[in-house]
Amino acid sequence: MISASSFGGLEFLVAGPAVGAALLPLLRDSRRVTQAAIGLASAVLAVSIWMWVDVVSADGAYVWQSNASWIAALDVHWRLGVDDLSAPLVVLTALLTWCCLVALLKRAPDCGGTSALVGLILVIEAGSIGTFVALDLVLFFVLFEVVLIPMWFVIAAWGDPHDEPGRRRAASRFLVVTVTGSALMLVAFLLLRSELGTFDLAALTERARVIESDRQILIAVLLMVGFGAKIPMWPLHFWLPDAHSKAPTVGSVLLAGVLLKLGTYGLLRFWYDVVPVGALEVAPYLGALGVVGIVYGALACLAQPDLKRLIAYSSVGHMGFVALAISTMTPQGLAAANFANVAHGVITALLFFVVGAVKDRVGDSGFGVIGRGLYARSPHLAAVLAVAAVASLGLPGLAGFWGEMLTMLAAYSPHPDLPQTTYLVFMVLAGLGVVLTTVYFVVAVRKVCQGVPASDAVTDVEADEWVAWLPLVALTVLLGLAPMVMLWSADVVAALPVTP
Amino acid sequence: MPLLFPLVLSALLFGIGTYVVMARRHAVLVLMGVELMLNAVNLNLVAFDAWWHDALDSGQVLALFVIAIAAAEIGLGLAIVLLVFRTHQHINVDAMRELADRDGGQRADQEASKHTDRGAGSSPDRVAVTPP
Amino acid sequence: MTLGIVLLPVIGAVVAMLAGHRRERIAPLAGVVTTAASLGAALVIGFGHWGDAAASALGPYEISTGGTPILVGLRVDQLSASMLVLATAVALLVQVYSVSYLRGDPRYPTYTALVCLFTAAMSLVVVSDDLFVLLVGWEVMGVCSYFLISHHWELEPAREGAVKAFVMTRLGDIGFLFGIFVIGEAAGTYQISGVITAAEAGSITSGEATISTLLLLCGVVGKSAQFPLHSWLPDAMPGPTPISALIHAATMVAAGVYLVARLLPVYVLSDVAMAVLSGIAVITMLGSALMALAADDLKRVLAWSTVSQLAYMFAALSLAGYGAAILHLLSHGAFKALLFLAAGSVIHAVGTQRLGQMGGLRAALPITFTTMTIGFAALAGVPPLVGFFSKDAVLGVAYEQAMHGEYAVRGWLVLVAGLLGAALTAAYSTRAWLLVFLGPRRGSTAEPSDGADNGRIVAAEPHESPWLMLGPLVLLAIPCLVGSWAVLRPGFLGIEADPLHLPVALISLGLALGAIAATVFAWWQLGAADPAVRLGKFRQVLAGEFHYDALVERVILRPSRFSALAVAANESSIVEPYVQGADTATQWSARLLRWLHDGNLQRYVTTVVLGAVALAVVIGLAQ
Amino acid sequence: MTLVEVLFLLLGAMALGSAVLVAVSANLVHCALWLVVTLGALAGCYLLLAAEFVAWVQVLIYLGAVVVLLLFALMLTRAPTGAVPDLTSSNRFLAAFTAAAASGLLIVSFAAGFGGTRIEIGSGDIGSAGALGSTLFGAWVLGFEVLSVLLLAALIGAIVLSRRQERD
Repeated sequence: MISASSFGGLEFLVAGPAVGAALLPLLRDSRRVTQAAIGLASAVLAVSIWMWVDVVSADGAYVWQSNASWIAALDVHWRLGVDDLSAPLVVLTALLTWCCLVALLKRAPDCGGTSALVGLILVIEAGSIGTFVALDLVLFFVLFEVVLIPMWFVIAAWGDPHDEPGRRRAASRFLVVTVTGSALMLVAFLLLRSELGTFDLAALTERARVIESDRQILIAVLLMVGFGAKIPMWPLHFWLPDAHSKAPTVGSVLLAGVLLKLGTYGLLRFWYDVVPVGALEVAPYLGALGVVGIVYGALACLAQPDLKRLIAYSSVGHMGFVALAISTMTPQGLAAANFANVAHGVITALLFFVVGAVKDRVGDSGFGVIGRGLYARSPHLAAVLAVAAVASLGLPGLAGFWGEMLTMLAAYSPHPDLPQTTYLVFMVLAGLGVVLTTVYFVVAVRKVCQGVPASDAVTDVEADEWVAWLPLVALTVLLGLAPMVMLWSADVVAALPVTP
Repeated sequence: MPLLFPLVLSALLFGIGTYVVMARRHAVLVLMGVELMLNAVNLNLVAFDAWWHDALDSGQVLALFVIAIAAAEIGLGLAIVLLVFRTHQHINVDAMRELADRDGGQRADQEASKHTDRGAGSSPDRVAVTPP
Repeated sequence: MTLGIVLLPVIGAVVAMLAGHRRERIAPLAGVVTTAASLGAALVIGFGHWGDAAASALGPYEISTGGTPILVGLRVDQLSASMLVLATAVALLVQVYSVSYLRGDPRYPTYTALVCLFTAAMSLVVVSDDLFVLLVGWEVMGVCSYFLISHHWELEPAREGAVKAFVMTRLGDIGFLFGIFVIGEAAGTYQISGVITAAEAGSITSGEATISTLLLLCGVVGKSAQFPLHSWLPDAMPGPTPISALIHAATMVAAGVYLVARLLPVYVLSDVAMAVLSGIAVITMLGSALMALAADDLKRVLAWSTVSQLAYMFAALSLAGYGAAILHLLSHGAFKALLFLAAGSVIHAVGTQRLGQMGGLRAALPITFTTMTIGFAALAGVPPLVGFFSKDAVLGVAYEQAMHGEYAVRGWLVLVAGLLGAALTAAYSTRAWLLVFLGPRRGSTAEPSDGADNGRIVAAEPHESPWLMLGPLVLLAIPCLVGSWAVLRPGFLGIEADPLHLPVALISLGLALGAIAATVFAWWQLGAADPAVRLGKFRQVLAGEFHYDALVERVILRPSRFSALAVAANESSIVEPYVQGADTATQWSARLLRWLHDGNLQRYVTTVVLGAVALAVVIGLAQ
Repeated sequence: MTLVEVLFLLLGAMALGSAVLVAVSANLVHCALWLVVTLGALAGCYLLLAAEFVAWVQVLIYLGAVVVLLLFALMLTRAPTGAVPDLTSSNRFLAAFTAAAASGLLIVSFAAGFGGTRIEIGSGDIGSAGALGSTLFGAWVLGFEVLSVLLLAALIGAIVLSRRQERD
């Protein structure tokens, strides 16, 4: 097999969008900029799929790698590599960016500045993909941070046009919480460095057992809280509903589909590979917070008068599932977390696209403003909304189910060193959360889609929107019917150094 | 000669120079303070050069450089002083508070007033050292 | 072939969805053709398994999960083959019937697509050899029923009923999912045949079996609307009537029975689960029959009767009466589909579902009358019809167990309850039949009554439905009439049950005839009024359905609503102030520090020099 | 105590005294003149330290050019020639303390580092213009050139700053 790294594929995935972000806005016409960006995003998507295929056929090994010295004095390198854990997330990022750009093509924001927005989206893409493929702690941290600022701009500048102080507040809140989280993460990284003397992830994985367990626990806790702010883990979730409800549609999509994944990916990567012993001690707390998030998010959704906030809170619940899956510390939990990650990215992105479309059409996302009977006022829009809602509530046969099912299954038989009964309780509470999720989505569909139609018509889904949404719909169905697309590596993952 | 003689002298001169910079109101006096500090440094350089017998005369050469830089500095400083005088009608250092951290609105007001009546000396806490 | 049964309706659904809105004819055509093809395939498979052919399997394909792998595979044996035939046949008839019933409905393509999907899901449940794939079909059915029940989503009862149905079944399904976990981990596989082999080989302990079967029972109880998750089924009646036929006769509710029958080898390992099943069956059987007696809505009567009849099947299963249960399932599938479709025809004619507004329709609807009479008679257990024999098979199992089986106590319980139930069944069937077809015509005030399924205004004079609707009725009446011939053949479907248990048969027949006579007498005495009046005050309790919904409201819904509000309040008035507080505190501390930055450059310089000196001193002292 | 040392101490005392007067005098022009005295005394110190060329440069540039510029500045800003009462700001006590602390710190560290070290003034031509010129244009030529660019930049900067802006 041709080694793709010789073509610089991995470098392209990271540098391509970054260079594009720097150069494309130089084109004068904002429409041309968007078109060119779509071309670039398509190339990135194609390369990322090629990469995934390569990873699959190599059984999840690091087939695509690259390494170059960066700061020699600190032994910091541009170490990039992709394995079965990061490959799907890279593809997801590339896909969602593509969808966002397509959605922007005909629907430039009213406040203008499309070129800048496109550039920022490309920066976010570069940073996110970079974070997923970085194998060096410093590089990981830098790229992790690179994503934050553009998102802050996206929310603060292109957010809800009716509520400027609100969107600024939401943006700052997002920034402050996540930056605080990454500060804790940085402390954990520095502790790792002082323990093992390297920033290289592979080397860290090899030497992880050397760290004594007290230190491991400390690092695991720092990582949990640090990434937890990003995930967001209850009770650090408070920035999410605000950020989502004020962000523009593309911002919400990227926030839910990509940025939240950075947190869970980091937790998966470092807990399982680097500090497994410490993580085992902390895992039950993560599981408990995850379960609280599931139930709490669902209850918050039940009393939510705003569709966009509702979906934001539902994200809290879904990410609670991912946290619970991670906390089981088993290969199954790893597979579940990875699957739930991707599924949530696809489904919630779709939901935000649809709700964003509704909001753009009627001006607000409150139930009262949207009015009833969307099934009659714009059938296709309502149908996509209903399908996405059904997928999000975890219907078997659609993408949402397998992640949640595997999570509960993993909680049924967690790592032998973990308290089994506690996890049984977690599983039951998660099940309760699933029922509550069903309730609030059904109630939301009832409030928005059904009922005697309000008089004002709502423009139905248009061609460009179909183009942006259909890949997500298709992926939702595909992942639901053929979960092996994502689960092929579950047994390979079992070889990870999970068992201390 | 004990090395300490010039060193102590330079230390004291430096102290006096800093005092002048920190405590005197008139901008030209502040410039004088700076000159004092520079000279203290020069004295040090020359003294160490005499002590070390450097083949390259680095101490003395650097002293020359410092003198040249001091000349440049005084030229620029003077230009700034004149500019300040032109805009504020005084060169009272501690009455120039444009760098103060105020709320956005206030600062904007100040900017505005500065633009509207430039040269009228709008600073509220302006004190004595103004020409008769 | 097996895969085809599942996939064909899916194709139909896709075609109907994509093209149905453009061309009016495509949707019905796609629905009928693909379902017919599916039925054809089911028949071919069914004949293959008619005798005692071994199971045929497809797959398994392995999906790794990091733990016990999921083995996706299809497997058809006699049970699933007969279920396939039943499900696809009823689905086909429903499709044909709907063409006329929903003619001109703009939502027809969606409707057809959902029915197709529903059929596919049911087929998947039946042929799947893996518990998770079964769950996929199981829940897809649930969501299809949700969309179909809310077909008339402008109407409050339709929305309400759909939500209730979906949420209640899903509540049970969570238990079901956990049951799968327990059983799968205990047996070391999620493959159904593997689980059964493990159960028969004794590698599942009784404790594991008890927990897993009880959990699975949650899902079954939810899907088959047994106590305590029974109340969604009658509320699902605002859906279009053909859908009620599909859900009640052959698919969704039958899936629960099918599952217990399929996993019976595991159930028999656990006495507790079997006892619980018996208890649920007995309570549901009598309770829902009583409610059917007082309901004033034709479809609601039929719905309660479905619940009650399903309880018979569970009662049989709880006594390990596999054959009897399947027999009753099949015969019930036939006559209940007939009854619902006929009820649709009646509703189509008079535009209401209220029994109080029907009456005297015998002359106006001759064919509907004849076929529905056959259906009611089969339900009531009148001898030559299939219902009598299948019910007798169930009672016979109870009798055998009561007399000389290992479950004597429960055998007696089921026997007594079953006999009482037979009498009640006969009574409510007769009551409904009398109120619909005989007596004077009562006010067909053409107001679209609440819950009437499409609220369409009908012509003042009721008239017979078109043949597209009557055809399915006639076709369904045939198995009700001649099915008994098949049932009486020993070895039908590999069931070794004795065809007839004379003592029980005589008692139940006597009770049924007595109940019919009593009902007719009461009706006659009251001057063709509702015989339920004779129930006195009890009627209110029954019509209020034992106030079960109020109880659920008070015990479950209100607390959850309250906690939702509490969480929302927590977000806005506890979390939010803290977040805001952090903001404000930062601002104030910043303001405190700001006086240092007063713009006096000399003070800045002083600070810098002082700092440098202090640093030097500190470092000097430190060394 | 040699003659050189005695002379150095005298010149030093003179420099210090006039520097103190620069710091406290209430008359701006007096301040400038006292500065001349300080700088002149320092030039004498340089001579005593065998830095002959530096001493003459000091006299030429500092006493000549710089002080003249300062006086010009005073005139151009219409500084009063008489005594001004509040020439020292309220920051003076803190400033005095800081200055004292800085001097103290320097003296203490000098004393600790170079206590007892003596300067041996070597043979005559160390600080002569010839010797210094050859090193300046030999080893230090790059620095010298850079400095010339700096002076040019300062020149341009001063012109830009002092030009009246016609535009507004």
